[in-house]
Amino acid sequence: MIRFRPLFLAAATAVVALPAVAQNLMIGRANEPQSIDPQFSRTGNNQMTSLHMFDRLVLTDADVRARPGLAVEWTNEDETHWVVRLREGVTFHDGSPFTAADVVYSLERAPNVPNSPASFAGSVANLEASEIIDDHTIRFTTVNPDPLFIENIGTVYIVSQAATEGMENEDFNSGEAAIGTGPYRFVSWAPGDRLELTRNDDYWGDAPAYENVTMRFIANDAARVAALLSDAVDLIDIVPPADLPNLRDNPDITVYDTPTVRLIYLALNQGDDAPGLTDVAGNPLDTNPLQDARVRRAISMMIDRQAIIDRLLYGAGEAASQIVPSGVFGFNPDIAVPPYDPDGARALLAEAGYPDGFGITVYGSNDRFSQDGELTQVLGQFLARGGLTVNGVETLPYAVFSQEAGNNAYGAFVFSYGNSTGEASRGLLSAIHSFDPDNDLGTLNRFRYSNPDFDAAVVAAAQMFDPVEREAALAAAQTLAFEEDTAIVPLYFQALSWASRSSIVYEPRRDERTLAMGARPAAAN
Amino acid sequence: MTALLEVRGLKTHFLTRAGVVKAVDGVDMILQPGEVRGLVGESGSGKSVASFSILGLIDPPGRVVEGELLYKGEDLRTATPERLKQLRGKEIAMIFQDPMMTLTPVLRIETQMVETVRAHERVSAKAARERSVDMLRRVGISAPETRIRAYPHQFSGGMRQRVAIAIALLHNPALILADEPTTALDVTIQGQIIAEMQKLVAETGAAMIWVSHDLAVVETIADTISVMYGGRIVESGPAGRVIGAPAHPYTEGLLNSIPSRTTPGQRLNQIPGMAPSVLNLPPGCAFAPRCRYAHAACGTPPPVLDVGEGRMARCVSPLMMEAAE
Amino acid sequence: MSVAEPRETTPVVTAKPASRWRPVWDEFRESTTAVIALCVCGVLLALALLGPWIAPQDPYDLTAISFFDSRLPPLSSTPDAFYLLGTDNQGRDMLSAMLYGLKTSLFVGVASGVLAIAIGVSLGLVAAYAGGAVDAVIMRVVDFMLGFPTILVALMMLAILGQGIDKVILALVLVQWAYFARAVRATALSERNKEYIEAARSLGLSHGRIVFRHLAPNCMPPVIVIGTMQIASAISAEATLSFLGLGLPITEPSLGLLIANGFNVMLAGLYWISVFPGLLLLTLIFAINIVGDRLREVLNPRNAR
Amino acid sequence: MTAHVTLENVEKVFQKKPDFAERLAIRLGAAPPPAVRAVDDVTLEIAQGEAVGLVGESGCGKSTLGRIVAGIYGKTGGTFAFEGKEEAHWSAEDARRARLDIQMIFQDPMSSLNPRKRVLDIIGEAPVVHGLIPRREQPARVEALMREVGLDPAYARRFPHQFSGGQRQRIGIARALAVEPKFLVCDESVAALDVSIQAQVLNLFMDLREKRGLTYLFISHDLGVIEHLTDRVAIMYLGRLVEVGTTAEIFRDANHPYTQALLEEAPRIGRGRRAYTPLKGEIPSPLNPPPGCHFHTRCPHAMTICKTERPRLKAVAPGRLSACHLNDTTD
Repeated sequence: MIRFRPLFLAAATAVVALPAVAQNLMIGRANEPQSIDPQFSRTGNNQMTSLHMFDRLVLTDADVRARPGLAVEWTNEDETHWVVRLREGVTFHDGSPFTAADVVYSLERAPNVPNSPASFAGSVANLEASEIIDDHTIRFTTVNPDPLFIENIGTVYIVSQAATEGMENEDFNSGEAAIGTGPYRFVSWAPGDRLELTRNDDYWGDAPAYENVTMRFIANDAARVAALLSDAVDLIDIVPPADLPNLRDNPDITVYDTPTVRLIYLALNQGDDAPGLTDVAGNPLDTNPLQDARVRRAISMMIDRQAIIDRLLYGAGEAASQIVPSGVFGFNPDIAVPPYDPDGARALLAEAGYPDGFGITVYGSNDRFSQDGELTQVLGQFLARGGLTVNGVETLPYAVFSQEAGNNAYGAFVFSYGNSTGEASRGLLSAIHSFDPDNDLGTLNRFRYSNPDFDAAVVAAAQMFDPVEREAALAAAQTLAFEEDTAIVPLYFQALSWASRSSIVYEPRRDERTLAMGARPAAAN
Repeated sequence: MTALLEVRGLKTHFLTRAGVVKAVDGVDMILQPGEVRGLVGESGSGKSVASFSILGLIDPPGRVVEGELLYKGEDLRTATPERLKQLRGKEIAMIFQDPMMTLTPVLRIETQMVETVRAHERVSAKAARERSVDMLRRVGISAPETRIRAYPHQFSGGMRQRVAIAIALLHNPALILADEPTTALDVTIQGQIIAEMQKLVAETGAAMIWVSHDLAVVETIADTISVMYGGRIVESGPAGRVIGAPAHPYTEGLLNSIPSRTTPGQRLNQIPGMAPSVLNLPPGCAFAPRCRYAHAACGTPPPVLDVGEGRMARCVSPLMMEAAE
Repeated sequence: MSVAEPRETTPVVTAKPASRWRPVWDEFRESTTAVIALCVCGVLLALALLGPWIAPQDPYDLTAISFFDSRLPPLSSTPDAFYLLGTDNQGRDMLSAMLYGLKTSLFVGVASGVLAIAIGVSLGLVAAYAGGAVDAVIMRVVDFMLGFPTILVALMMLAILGQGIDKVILALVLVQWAYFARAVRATALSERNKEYIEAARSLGLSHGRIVFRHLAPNCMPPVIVIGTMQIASAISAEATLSFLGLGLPITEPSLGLLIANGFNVMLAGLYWISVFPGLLLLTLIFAINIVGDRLREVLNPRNAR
Repeated sequence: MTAHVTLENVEKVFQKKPDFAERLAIRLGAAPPPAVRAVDDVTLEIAQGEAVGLVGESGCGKSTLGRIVAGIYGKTGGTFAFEGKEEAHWSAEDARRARLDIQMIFQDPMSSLNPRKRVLDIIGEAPVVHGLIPRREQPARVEALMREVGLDPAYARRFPHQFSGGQRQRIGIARALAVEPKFLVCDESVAALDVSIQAQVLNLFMDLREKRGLTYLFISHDLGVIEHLTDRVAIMYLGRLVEVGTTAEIFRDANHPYTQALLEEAPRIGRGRRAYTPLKGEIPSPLNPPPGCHFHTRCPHAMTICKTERPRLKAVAPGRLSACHLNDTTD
């Protein structure tokens, strides 16, 4: 039995008590939403927009820990039945009251939004039935036992049934249907330019510090930095790493960093056909050396992670040993970051029967995350220095690259995985579990790692309701995948930086979201 | 009677990379009011350059380097560009081989003609238009009132040349320079234009220099003929005399080359060799290398001799004098 | 009868030059700027060709470059090496990378130009000579090709074909041939009606012989001019493609790729990674364009004597 | 004399490329596609060894007719026979032979020579390509041809622009002679030359006729040249033959009013200064020729019938054809 009690309402009132000295906040954002409909897409650019105007049953804090949203308490009656109590006294932006009917409606609507590029269907996949007990109580029935059921449906944004029914994408984008319970109200959206919001003074939670918020969409890194330096915006996200040293030296600017949950890793294709792998002379290989865990381990040891973080990212990263960073549920502190040890790598290679190495081509994207193209090249260098024959390094636009990577076309390739649920099982199930698309498992396993022991361990862990037990099981599964098997070569967790005028204090978030609610005026000296 | 135009010692040279091209190298010509002068020569003889030089229409690298150009006693070489422009539009008219040198393709004939009239005279647009219509009628364009509204491309080549002539005559010029005006036209059309020009020159009393390579055409219209060779006039005199009894061996050779002068089927009396390069003229008489009468004395520059009957020949031994001996 | 009497305003100069190209060169060198540009082109070409021998480092060899020497400013030295123009994000010696990149850029430009000329000229000649439906079909394709922005077509091509110098060349040929086809067709249309072509037909020469031996050489002046310009534009197109990440392999940087690599860190003060290759590219394109401009003036049929 | 070349009812229609407005009209059925009947029902025989003149003004179709004879243009109607054999029955070898046997000398001595080839190649290409001589004999052959047309063989390696107009025309003649033709079509071949040079080239034509027994179709607007050079003459007006006869007879006593006008108006040396009584009007557009007799719009003798009925080309005397309704009344 797990009970959540909102303990920090008191703390929240303390924050509200601060005087709101500034009225306007101008945010320079690197990317923009595709729609104002909060259920249109799960991608980060949409969610960080939706969070301003809409609430969810469960919210997450800056460290990606769950906290109550519109749900104030949930209880599991048995393995497949949950009773959720909703927050009372909440009103939508149009003044109508928030009730259980809106929740049921929103959960039904979520999987059925047309043209959605990344649907919320997965979040409600386990929902069998909803039963409204009273205006603020719902009983849910799940398909399978699922300890994370509430966290999952908790990611769905709650819309007003009255304002939304029969409305389409355009109605949200015009503002007509953009009626939520969130801290900000929609004012206007000019795609490609800006989104304007105004504070919801009837908000149930902490009142945000700024009354008027404008988000300007400035995709170009240099332009975004320039906008901040020229005072055109007060806060920017995704600060390019190369600009970090300069911005940190600037007394008018404050930089906020946080390691994110986005893992950058080198995938090693363990399929039988060994695409792109050759012997030293360049002839195709019959057997795939990457199927040997010693070879994968050797490759992991060829890479100097800290050098990459220092030189390529200007320190904006954290060396990785597993799928989630420290502090996230399921992290196993016993798994060490593999040491940079070229000699050890050679020894391991020799042990595996490849004293002279073999030929390999490293692939990567060049527009997906910061420095991805450069990183791919650096990996090529490290592999070459570590004793492999690097036949080539190829970087492509993500659209092309990800498709080819999914088609099993590459032997070694750089990918990233952002763990948004705040615990390890989701990543382990979708990225490391054996490729099994029929059961929705291992769908992101483009490198075909497969260990039945690991599969069994992680599936079992995911269904444990006791958090202590589950965390231990997840840690054990991680040891199997990363310590013993080197399923992938984890490189680093990307750090993310925001920069603001020094008159503003911003709370950086590990989930990469840029929220106006996280900004407040710096205390006047 | 004072001369309308006096040209003395005119030299027009082109400074090219290959050297100095002496296109016109000492031309003298006196034109009386109302006189029609045929200026005849083969390509490269300098006849067109000479006529352009009179109007100051030589573009670099060409330049009038020497000589006197007197129009009604006024020195054209020292005249200001404004004065030249004024003269060109009004008193001295030019007709080119290609009428599109005169006409603008994008404007109606009417616009062009009215503009031309009013450029030099302060008259109303209506009066200018009436004069233009009248002039078109005089050059033989039927229904000029309506056709004046047309654009140049709506006319045939012959008609365009008539329009160009009409524009040239709008101000009753005292002198017309016509550079091969009928060369590009068909025989029957050429006949028409020559007839119109004869009539107009007679009516207005204008003097005219008619530049042509075709002796037969020149003969039909000119009072006097000057024959050019190698940048100089080698013979000039009354048309009938020059054609009937040439004094210079080149004129004789030219006439003998014309097929109709010889019995059909027989070999023509060709002039041997080819015209000299004006870049590198032989010393002495330029025609000497091709001349069947040439002798030692031809190696020095020949004098201009008066051979009587108002005729001049640039030859040490003109044919008529030979005959007289 | 329209018989044109040779005009005399420009006297016929009957000096006998030894070759047809001699006067072209004589006129060309009247422009000091153009001669300097030509010299610059020559020097750059020589540098590109000699690159592998004069470059201090093989920038394509992943074992020769060191990540630990990355982003060193110009005139840096380490115990192992001296970096005159600094190093890039990967630790590549900029000077070496630029010499190799110059070679790549020139190769891409010239190779795609030559191939595009071969294809474009052939099709343009055939279209002009054959006329009718053949002409209509070829020219519709040309119009279609020219209707798209070069870079867009090249981007689409590369997205389909994938990376590699051969594919970049292929993509550039595909977007460039139409320029040549159109230019050649225009010239060929006027040349086709000249009497020497009729004479060749009267002499019973084959169509192929007439097109490629008689028509083609007389349509070349505009091709030479456009070819020069297109080489410059191919080089900049390649640079653009590389800059956008679609051109050449990242380990074998052309000038465009070097610029792209340095672009992100330019504001952070690491100017040399972008600026030096940028200046080199600018010089190269500028020089080629000046030469092309001069050629256009010199080979303009209206200036011909 | 056997008929060397026979043209019967030959016709050539050029489809003019319609402009936008015209295309629209054609689409809507408002207008037929514009066509020029450049050669309209021409029948003409040229005997072996004969020199026939073809005279007319611009746009009359004389150059087109010459190009049909020389095989440069195809015809759109009628028959063409060479040495008694009709084109329709030619074998491939016949066609090749006919093509080479009939050569053309062009008007413009500059544009008729490929500016990028040396004289050696211009003259020597065709005989080598056709296998008339082996390649190694090319220089000797070219040298002989250059001598024959009065050029210095030392200049064989020069380009056309290095020659004067008259010399270029000689190169064109040598090029034609290189394939040993029997028949030369000369299209205004001396029109662009200066009088003194023209005489030289005309003399060359006469020499070649004598030496090689060539047959000529001599196209010119210059009646002096025609009178001097040809045995018979055919006069064309807007695509049609209007009169055919021996040169001497036609120049003495032209039958057709157009021929009379042409002879009257051609400037001829030695007539002195005279007043013209020129033919009235313009040459009608070949795109839209007048009905009936094409000449009736300008003819001083035009009658009603001339406006509706096309006069047939018929014998008015032995060996003398004329297409004029005036001859009808004398029947």
